[in-house]
Amino acid sequence: MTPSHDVVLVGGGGAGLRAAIAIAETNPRLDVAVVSKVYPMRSHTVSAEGGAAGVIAPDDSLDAHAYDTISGGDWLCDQDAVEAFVTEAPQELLRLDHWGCPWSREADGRIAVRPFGGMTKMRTWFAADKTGFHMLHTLFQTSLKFRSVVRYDEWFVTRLLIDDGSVQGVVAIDLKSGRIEAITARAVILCTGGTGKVFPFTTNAAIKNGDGMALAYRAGAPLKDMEFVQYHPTGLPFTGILITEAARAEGGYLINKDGFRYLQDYNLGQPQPQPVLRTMELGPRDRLSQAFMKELDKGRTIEAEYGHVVHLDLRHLGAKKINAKIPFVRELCLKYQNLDPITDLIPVRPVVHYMMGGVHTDLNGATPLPGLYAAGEVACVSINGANRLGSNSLPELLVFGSRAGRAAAEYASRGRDVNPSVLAQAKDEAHRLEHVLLNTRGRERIADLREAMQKTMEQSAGIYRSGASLENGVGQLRGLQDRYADISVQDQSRTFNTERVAALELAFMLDVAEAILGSALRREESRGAHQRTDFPKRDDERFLAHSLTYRSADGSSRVEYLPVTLTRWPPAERVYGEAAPHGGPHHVAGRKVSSGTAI
Amino acid sequence: MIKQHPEPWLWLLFSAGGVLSAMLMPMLLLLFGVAFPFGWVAAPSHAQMVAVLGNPLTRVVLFALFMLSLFHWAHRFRHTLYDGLQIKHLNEVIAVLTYGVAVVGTGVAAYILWQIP
Amino acid sequence: MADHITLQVARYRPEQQSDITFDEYEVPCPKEWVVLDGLNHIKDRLDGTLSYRWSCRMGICGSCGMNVNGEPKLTCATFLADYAPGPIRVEPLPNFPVIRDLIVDIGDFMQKLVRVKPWIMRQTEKPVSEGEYRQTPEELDEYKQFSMCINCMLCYAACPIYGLDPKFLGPAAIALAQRYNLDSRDEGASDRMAVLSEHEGIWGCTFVGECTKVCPKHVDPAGAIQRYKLTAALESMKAIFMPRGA
Amino acid sequence: MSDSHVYTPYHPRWLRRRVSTYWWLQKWSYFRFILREGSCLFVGWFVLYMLLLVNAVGKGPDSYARILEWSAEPWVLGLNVVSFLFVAFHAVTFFEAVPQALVVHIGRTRVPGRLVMAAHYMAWALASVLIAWLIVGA
Ligand SMILES: Cc1cc2nc3c(=O)[nH]c(=O)nc-3n(C[C@H](O)[C@H](O)[C@H](O)COP(=O)(O)OP(=O)(O)OC[C@H]3O[C@@H](n4cnc5c(N)ncnc54)[C@H](O)[C@@H]3O)c2cc1C
Ligand code: SF4
Ligand code: F3S
Ligand code: FES
Repeated sequence: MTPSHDVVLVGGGGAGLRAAIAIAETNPRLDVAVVSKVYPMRSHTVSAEGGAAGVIAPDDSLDAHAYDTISGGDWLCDQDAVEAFVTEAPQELLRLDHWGCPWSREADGRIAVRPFGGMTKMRTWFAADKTGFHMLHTLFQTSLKFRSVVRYDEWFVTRLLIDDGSVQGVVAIDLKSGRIEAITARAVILCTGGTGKVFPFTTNAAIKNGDGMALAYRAGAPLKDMEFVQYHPTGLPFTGILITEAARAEGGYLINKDGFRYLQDYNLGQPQPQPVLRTMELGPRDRLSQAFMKELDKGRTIEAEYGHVVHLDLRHLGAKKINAKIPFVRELCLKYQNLDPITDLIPVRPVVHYMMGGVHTDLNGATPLPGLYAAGEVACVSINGANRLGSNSLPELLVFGSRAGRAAAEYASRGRDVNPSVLAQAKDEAHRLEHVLLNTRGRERIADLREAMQKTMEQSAGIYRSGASLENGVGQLRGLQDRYADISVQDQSRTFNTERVAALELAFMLDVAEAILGSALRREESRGAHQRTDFPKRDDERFLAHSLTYRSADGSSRVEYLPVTLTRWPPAERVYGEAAPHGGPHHVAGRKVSSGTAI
Repeated sequence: MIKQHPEPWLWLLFSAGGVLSAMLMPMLLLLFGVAFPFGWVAAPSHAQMVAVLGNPLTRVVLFALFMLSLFHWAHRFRHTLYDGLQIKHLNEVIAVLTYGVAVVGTGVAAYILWQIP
Repeated sequence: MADHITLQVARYRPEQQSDITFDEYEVPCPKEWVVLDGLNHIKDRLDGTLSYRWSCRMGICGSCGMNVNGEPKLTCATFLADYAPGPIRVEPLPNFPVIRDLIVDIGDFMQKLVRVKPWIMRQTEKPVSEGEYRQTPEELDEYKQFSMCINCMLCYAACPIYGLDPKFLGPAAIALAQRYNLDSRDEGASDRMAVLSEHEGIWGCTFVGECTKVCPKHVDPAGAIQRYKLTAALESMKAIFMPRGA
Repeated sequence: MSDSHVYTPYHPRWLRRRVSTYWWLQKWSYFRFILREGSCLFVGWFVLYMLLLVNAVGKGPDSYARILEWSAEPWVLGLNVVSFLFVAFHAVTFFEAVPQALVVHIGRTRVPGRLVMAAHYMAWALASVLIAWLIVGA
């Protein structure tokens, strides 16, 4: 018997679990399935460190949060979406408090907030520096109380089932047994997270392969703004482990090989001993990562074993503050870099971190395909524009996870029944997975192709790109797609065949990589995280628009444009440093929050 | 309403026995088991012993020590038997035997202690 | 220091074998490499059929637990160089059924987790519009430690009692129950008591203490269990000596 | 959760390993645990020994003298030396565990575990001195 549900969620990260709870609360009679390739609490939301933005302080305002987000996104954000987002974020974060999230607190028991890059006010909620971990476990444990939520743990979704243009379920492999099964549904929500693994050096976990983007893309849904890939300025060399922005928010300095706080040379304000919002180290991520590249060009970075680095200096913060506010940073440095930030400088370099683009959705997570929804990093509702501000992603998971959940619940309760004809598609897919993939004796090693793809992406679509580098990348990817046809899968077992999974993930990534290069090539301007050396200026005439990448019948990509929704904030220049138009310099006073945090 | 299980009670007796025996036993055993027989220290005379034991407080403390230590032994021994030897199927028999010995031992202790003039 | 090290990796292919065998691989051993990097090297370059779980490579997702030279470890946080000159024996976590190679089944824990009701329970819910539940940093500290559990199962692998009696609720599940019991926002302690005070709940634990020793996140499940024993015992006393209601 | 033991293409045979009867010999820490648990035997022996002693005191000076003599017999003496070591070990393991098992609050602040442990060791020392003084000193 084919399992069948009202709503199937692909992904059990922050967005997926929030959506599941939203559906269970909206209509307990609907049965919801959470299908995830890892146990939900292993999802990558678990590694988010710094925090989640939501207006709560009395001196803050929703408009200020909206303005910071929009200017941070270089005016590529849809402003109606941003307004909905900033309004609902605090409620969602409070709901998490009611579900038990251990938010860090003020001495009187109120929620504490910290400053964050690109924000004019202190509005980032945090649970020490394991915010994503605590949010995910809170959501997961809370989801356990809803009987209508069924889980398919360690099931890998390989394709969407489509009847006459509308999505009616998925095909998935139960990894433990190797069984391939169609799971039909009236509505499907993709919550599969980002795609950092298309690049070689990333903070992202092994499971972030753009699966959901590729699933939707192959099914005919457009991917939006895929050229915008965020580099985080502070990753540990070799591992790419993230040193959270909170380290700078708490007062850390970025210094070059001369011990100089080099950000002052890049229009990010003048150095002050205390962190100042929206200036210097608290500038937006795209600017900081670009500054690193300029320093590299000037020969002012430090040459280390795994490439050039700059230093993050936390020593002046002292042991007490480091242990109370950013204990995980210390734990990671001690464990993986064998240094102690209390006494040592931390070597860091920019690292691929986040995908601003994703499956095109409206404010309720609905994609252009009826019955298909998306939320979280896999989706692009367009609140992040050309550059996401740190700590906006976690609340995005909640706000749009729950919106997509409600919308899908609504759709499913009036939706039509699943057409049995989709089972024929499922059979085809099963055949492909069983016979094509399990019986290949190809010659191409998965790891070789993956590494070649990653290198291509870094060389052609790094922090700075050009028409030439992108053209070149497109050509190389073509070649890799061809080689993929001759892929070798040695493992012929059905039981927990992780090699087959790796082959499927590689195919997903190749498709996503192509969309990234295609859209980047056609955007002939520089905006936010997309910096073209051949088009160094922003061009609102031609490109104040979202790119929508479609997959053509022959597998190549086709790009269209969709105007940006503007409501109250006309495009302007992005200014950071002293001249910041909103709020201006604002000194961050130290406050005691929870102490003695166990790590 | 919480169902009453015997486990919390047995555990309380076990822990109390553990603490009391840890506090008092090493010194008592060092004196009576090692130091006196070896002759490092002269053993107290019979009269002295009677004086010490004659004090009701001593008797109450000793009684508590004996009783709780026996339950401590019984509880631990029971667990060791079926974790160490994996004879869980004999669960009930072991429980009856171990705690039974503790109960009987407690009776004997009371009898002996109150024999003293 | 040698630039290579030998990994003796447990293999179990259910289609072909009925017990674990060991395959040996030689992997590079730069000082930054963790055991997981060694396994990835094997999978990418030497033998694509080796199966194991991993994801975050930063000690937070909890999926890469294995026995390394007999000790349960997060392989992404265990350096190869610490075992030089080797060889290093990598095995699936003990006390769980092995599905394949280094992958064990943790379904048992997932079921136990639900049984201890790890969510906030309240008599009356406060509407979100009324803001947060106040909780002072001291109140947060009461349970914070127990909220750090990443469900990595190292503690279950180290606990001989769980190995002997799979019905035992086990360290992490009890610690997580305590995490909610001690949260000032929660009122569900008496609901959880029923499961925790079963024979296979807290009373199954004989305080071997290994769970706490292997826990990579300093959760101290052994402490959680002992503390809970005291609470449960005192509750039992109260129930007898101070019967509630008239 | 599938419990199937028979392998079919879709029902893998899971390997269920049994814990060895000698599990406590596999690791030093397990062995130490068994030693700790084993200390209860000596606690039991101590109770028996003391009861014999008290009984002898109750019976009069002669029996008391006889039991003192008996306690100097090599096997009794040997047993008691071993018992003493085990009982002391028991005491140490018990106090070691105190910070884990007991959380003490004074007002709203939590007393650090080390302090609570130190208090127990102090009490132990005091009790021991008191006993020695009562029996030998007085
Ligand atoms: C190191 C790091 C730190 C970060 N810190 C912050 C921060 O401080 N603040 C902030 O706002 N943001 C932060 N972010 C970003 C944020 O954490 C992520 O964008 C967000 O967690 C993504 O959540 P998600 O629910 O969309 O996806 P994920 O949590 O990645 O979950 C994806 C889910 O989809 C499932 N899945 C994927 N593919 C398949 C498939 N084919 N079949 C079945 N299931 C599948 C996975 O199993 C998983 O359950 C950080 C990101 C990283 C990498
Ligand atoms: S208690 Fe520690 S060892 Fe056990 S699952 Fe949690 S984090 Fe892992
Ligand atoms: S190892 Fe096991 S017996 Fe108890 S203290 Fe830990 S759960
Ligand atoms: S890979 Fe995530 S904990 Fe090791």
